[in-house]
Amino acid sequence: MAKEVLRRAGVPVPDGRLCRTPDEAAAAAAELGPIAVKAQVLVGGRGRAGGIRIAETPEEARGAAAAILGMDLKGHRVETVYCEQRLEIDRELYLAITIDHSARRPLLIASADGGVAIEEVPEKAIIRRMIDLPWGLQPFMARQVALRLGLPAEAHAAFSDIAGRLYAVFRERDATLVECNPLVICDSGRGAPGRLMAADARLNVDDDALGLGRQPDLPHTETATDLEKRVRALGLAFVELDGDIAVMANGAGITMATLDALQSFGGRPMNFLDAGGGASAGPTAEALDILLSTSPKAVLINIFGGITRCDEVAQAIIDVKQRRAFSMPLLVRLVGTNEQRGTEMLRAEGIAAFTSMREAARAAAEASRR
Amino acid sequence: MAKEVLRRAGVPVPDGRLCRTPDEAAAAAAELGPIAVKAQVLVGGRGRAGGIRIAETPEEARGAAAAILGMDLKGHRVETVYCEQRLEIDRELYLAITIDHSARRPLLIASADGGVAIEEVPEKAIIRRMIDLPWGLQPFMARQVALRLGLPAEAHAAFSDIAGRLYAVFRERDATLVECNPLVICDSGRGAPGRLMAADARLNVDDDALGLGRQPDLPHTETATDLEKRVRALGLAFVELDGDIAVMANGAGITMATLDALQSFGGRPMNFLDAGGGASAGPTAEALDILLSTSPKAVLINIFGGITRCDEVAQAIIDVKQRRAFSMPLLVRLVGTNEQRGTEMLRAEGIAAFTSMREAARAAAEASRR
Amino acid sequence: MSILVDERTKVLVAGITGRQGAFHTQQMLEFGTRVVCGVAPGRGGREVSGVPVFETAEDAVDKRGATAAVLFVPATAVRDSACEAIDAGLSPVVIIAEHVPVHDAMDVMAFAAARGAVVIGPNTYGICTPGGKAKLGIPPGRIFHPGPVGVVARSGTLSYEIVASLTEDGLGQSTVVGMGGDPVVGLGFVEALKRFAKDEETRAVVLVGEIGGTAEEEAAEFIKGMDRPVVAYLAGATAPPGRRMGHAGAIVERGRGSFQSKRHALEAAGVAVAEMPWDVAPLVRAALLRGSGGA
Amino acid sequence: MSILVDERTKVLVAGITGRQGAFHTQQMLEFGTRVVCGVAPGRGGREVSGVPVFETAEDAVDKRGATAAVLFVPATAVRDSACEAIDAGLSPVVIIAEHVPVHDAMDVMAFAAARGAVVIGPNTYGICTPGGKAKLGIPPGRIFHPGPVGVVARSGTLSYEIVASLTEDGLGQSTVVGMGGDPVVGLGFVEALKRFAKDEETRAVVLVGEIGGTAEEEAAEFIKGMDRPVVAYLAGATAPPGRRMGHAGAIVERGRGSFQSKRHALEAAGVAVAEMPWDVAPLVRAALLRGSGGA
Repeated sequence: MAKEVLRRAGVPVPDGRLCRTPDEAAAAAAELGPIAVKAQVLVGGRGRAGGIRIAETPEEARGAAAAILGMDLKGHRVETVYCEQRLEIDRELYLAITIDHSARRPLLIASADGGVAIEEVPEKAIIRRMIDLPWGLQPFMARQVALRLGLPAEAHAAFSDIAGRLYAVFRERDATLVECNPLVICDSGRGAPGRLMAADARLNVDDDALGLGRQPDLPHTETATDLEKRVRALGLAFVELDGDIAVMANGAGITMATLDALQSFGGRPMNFLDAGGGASAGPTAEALDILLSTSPKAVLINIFGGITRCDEVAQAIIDVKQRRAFSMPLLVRLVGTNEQRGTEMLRAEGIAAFTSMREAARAAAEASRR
Repeated sequence: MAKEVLRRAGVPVPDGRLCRTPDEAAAAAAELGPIAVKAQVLVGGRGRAGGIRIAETPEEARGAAAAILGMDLKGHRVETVYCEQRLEIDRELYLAITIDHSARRPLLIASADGGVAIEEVPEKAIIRRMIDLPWGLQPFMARQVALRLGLPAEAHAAFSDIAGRLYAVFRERDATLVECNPLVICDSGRGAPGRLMAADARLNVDDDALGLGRQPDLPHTETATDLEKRVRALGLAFVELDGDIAVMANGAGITMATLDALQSFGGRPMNFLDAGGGASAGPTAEALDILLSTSPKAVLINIFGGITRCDEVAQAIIDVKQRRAFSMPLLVRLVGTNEQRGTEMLRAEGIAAFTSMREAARAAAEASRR
Repeated sequence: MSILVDERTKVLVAGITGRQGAFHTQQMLEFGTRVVCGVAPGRGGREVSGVPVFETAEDAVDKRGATAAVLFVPATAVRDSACEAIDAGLSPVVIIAEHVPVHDAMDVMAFAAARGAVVIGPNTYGICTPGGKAKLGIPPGRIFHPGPVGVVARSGTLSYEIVASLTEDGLGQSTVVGMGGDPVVGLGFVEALKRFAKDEETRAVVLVGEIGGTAEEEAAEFIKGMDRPVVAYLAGATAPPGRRMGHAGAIVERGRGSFQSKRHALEAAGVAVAEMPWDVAPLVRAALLRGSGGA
Repeated sequence: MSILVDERTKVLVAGITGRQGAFHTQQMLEFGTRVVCGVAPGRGGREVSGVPVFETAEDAVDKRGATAAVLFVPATAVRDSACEAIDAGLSPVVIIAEHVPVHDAMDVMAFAAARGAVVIGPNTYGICTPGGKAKLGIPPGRIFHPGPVGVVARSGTLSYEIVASLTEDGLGQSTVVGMGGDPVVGLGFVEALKRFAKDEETRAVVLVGEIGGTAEEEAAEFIKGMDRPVVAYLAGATAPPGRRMGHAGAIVERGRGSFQSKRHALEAAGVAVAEMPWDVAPLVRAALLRGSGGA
């Protein structure tokens, strides 16, 4: 996907063909020369799982495609392969544009040590170039980076061009990361001065931009469990953990603090669920419904209401309790408008109600040990 | 041309059809309703010359086209007419983006008094909005202008959109002026809240950008005499005046000063010719050649050479004199490297040579009176 | 005294005619904030809680002399609305909306830097100077009480929790400011601390941080040179690495922004780091006592 | 003293390997200018007149400590080359090229303003502080002589004419600066006059203007508050309205920028306006005499 976006933005990427049969793969090899035959499935680690094979000749390509097509890769059947031209790689570089959060600006990152994860590159081999907005990446900046990378002078213009196009993708695509790793110099042996090409690429797009529909042609990519997807569909932030106390609070910071508090009392949270700063009755009830379905040993709800009316939240909790008739301990900390009425309502229904976060967390941890 | 550029940039402009026959014009009127039939020739003032007629019906359109097609407009035969939809205009506004030279920035100019030349609009009816680079025209700025223009709230978004597109044209097209005059609110009577449309437009493009080939699809438009075109083809700045002394100097400022000096001595320059600060021998000779062809009463050359070698310039002048064997007085002021040798060479050929601009101008004025 | 906003701050509310904008305008007025005008394109001429509504910020500032802005516009409108407020000379400009695209946030911060304006947020509850002086944003007014403690926080409800516990403990606040939970925000810990360090009324500062990013580490660097005591609480001590905890910033990746890194940096700068939210108030009280004993 | 450049100015030459760049590097060195490095992408590692050539301005400044730049790059390369020099912290940045697209010029001026750099040009001969101190540009060195007269001009050869006549008349110059003939240029009359007004050595200023634009009118406003005498010459007294006289700026349109408007504005500000270029030197001499008599 990333490579296709870059190709459309004019960044040179290896040539390739989508093939559905071994014969098509053989034809692709006849056209492109040595190729890599890659299973087209949306799962990671396909190389290790046998989903990528090298083919020097059309015959080898036919064999590789025959082996891969129809294969089951982590539960996905391979219907198509991508036959990609193999490059004669002379050097592997790293080039990315991302966001420097503390500088509040785009940041170009490059290294002459490409082909490995940038985290594994020693700090002194990493080149950083802050980019001022709204000026953007100017050609002279790309030349500075080319020079520091030690590229030959005749490659500076091509490097500048690619960096400029990556920056354009970064801005136009609302990206949080555009990465070419490796960016390769290839085919130098053929007498030409060598071409620069994005042999592999990654594009991370800002979830908020996607959420506003600004990049309709780019897919949301997330790795989430089915349960996580269900809760997130409610617009709530949710992460599964490996404990036994279901937790819900309103606000990311206080939810993390609630998990920390639970553990300080020896409790083991089974999830992070941020019901949002607003904490209105509707989503709270829906989220509680889902939490109950995971069979926790206890449920802790920590609501510090700003403008929320505690009696409404209490009523929503009571409604869920009555509907689902569950038996595990439910502990609710409720602070805000009408908090006294809210806690009274809860207690009347046999729900443990608190105004202190500390007491609620302690009680939840104890309840889970019973 | 301007309207076509705006239309492609998404600015609403009146619909229209190019027609080569009266029948086509009638068909256009049948399709578009009342139209204006306009002669398609690249000369100004076609309206006053009878090149524009109004037609309410297809029959009238046929008649109007028949009258205009084949007409001779200032030496150009009309081969096609443009049949343009007539708008039910409710209000005429003015909107332009140009450059404020002293602020070194783009400037938006608007007025609620559209449809007349902006020079005729009283100062207090003109709205100016400076635009910071590289930020550009932001939507809120357009809303400010819409408010100050007194547009109804429901027209603000459409106005913002048009202003934004004009600004994009201004920047992408290397424009020195993008003007909608009038920008009209039309068709309010049909129940709809009224549409904004660029009823007429003008686009002036930076000559230097054109010269560098940055706007290959836009024509160079200049009003120049044939002689002016010949000299400008040499890359020299040239303007015909109505006197009798041919003048050449090197640099725009000193050329103007030379004209001023000539007139202070009672001389009448017949041209402005800036041979450029470099003042090399080649173009100097070519320009002199052309000047001589205009049969002046005298020729004044004023060269203050920076790095120019005066002996080379002198030789070039002598070569022209020998080749063309002209008889009118040639007065040369020559200062720079090897100036003594240069003046000696000229005097040896019977050319009046000076080192003082004052004396040269005085002598030229006197020579033209003989 | 206080930082950034006080009883002289004349507030413009952008998006004042929306549900949230109208509700919180009423809340801000009840708090004592001088809300002098609102902006809502297409709705100029109305009134909301007696506050006149204008088409543009320029017009509103011309006619009502606002000095600061709070934006209740949706995420899509933030870039233009914030630039409009900045261009009109307003500062601080408080952006409440969450889910603002990060490129828009970067643009706004660059525009603010070019014009010398302070932006708070996006994705913040805002800023509050207690004692009925000024509230620009959405926090519940009842939790605040005027006093000597400055508070700066990344997360919202956690701020409320800690501010409420300070107030219950008799520790009032000079100004409470939410930086916002997004990865790119305007005013950061360091900028807030710089202001608290110069504010005469502020005698101690509470920093409410969380895992992710490096804002707390940068704050620690600045705190080394501060003469006022700082107490911190950090959320996310037990969060597993690599999982995003709600806030875009709240994720520990590649060893950066871990709880331990932040805690060590802050402690090395002399900050008392609270284990739990309810430990903050006692630590502040102890720091103030030491401070008045030593001075 | 002098303005903007002097014997301490360390000059970077962009486009140093081109025909014009190489020639004028030699000329500038012969004048006495401290040309310390050149830049020419793709040609780093060479030498021009003994001056080392680098790939980027950043690298050149790192290794040779340049403080100012003069650009001999073609019009198409001006935008990037000027921004590179500005970004490298150089000032002034002198742009010699003519025919620079006006949008590129506006971009460069905005970038310079954001970074606090001074740009001279485009379409200028440059700037010269006589006495072998510094010449950044292309004027013939022989016409200059050190002394008390500051000169600022829009047109090139006309400057030379007037500077040469000053020198012949024994009136040396503190600094001579060409603004450039384009409609959008960096340093203008007012910025140059401000600097001359603060320069101890400068005892009189010559302003060489021409028809078109409003730069002379703006200069007149500033001159009203100046304590040093100003002598002006204006080219284009007899130019017909509506015809462009070479320079993009030299056109009288819609009544703006006429000779009379400029002359009246300058005279109203106490400026002695010379009728002809050769009248400038006598007026300067008279002004200096009055000045020393009065002081």
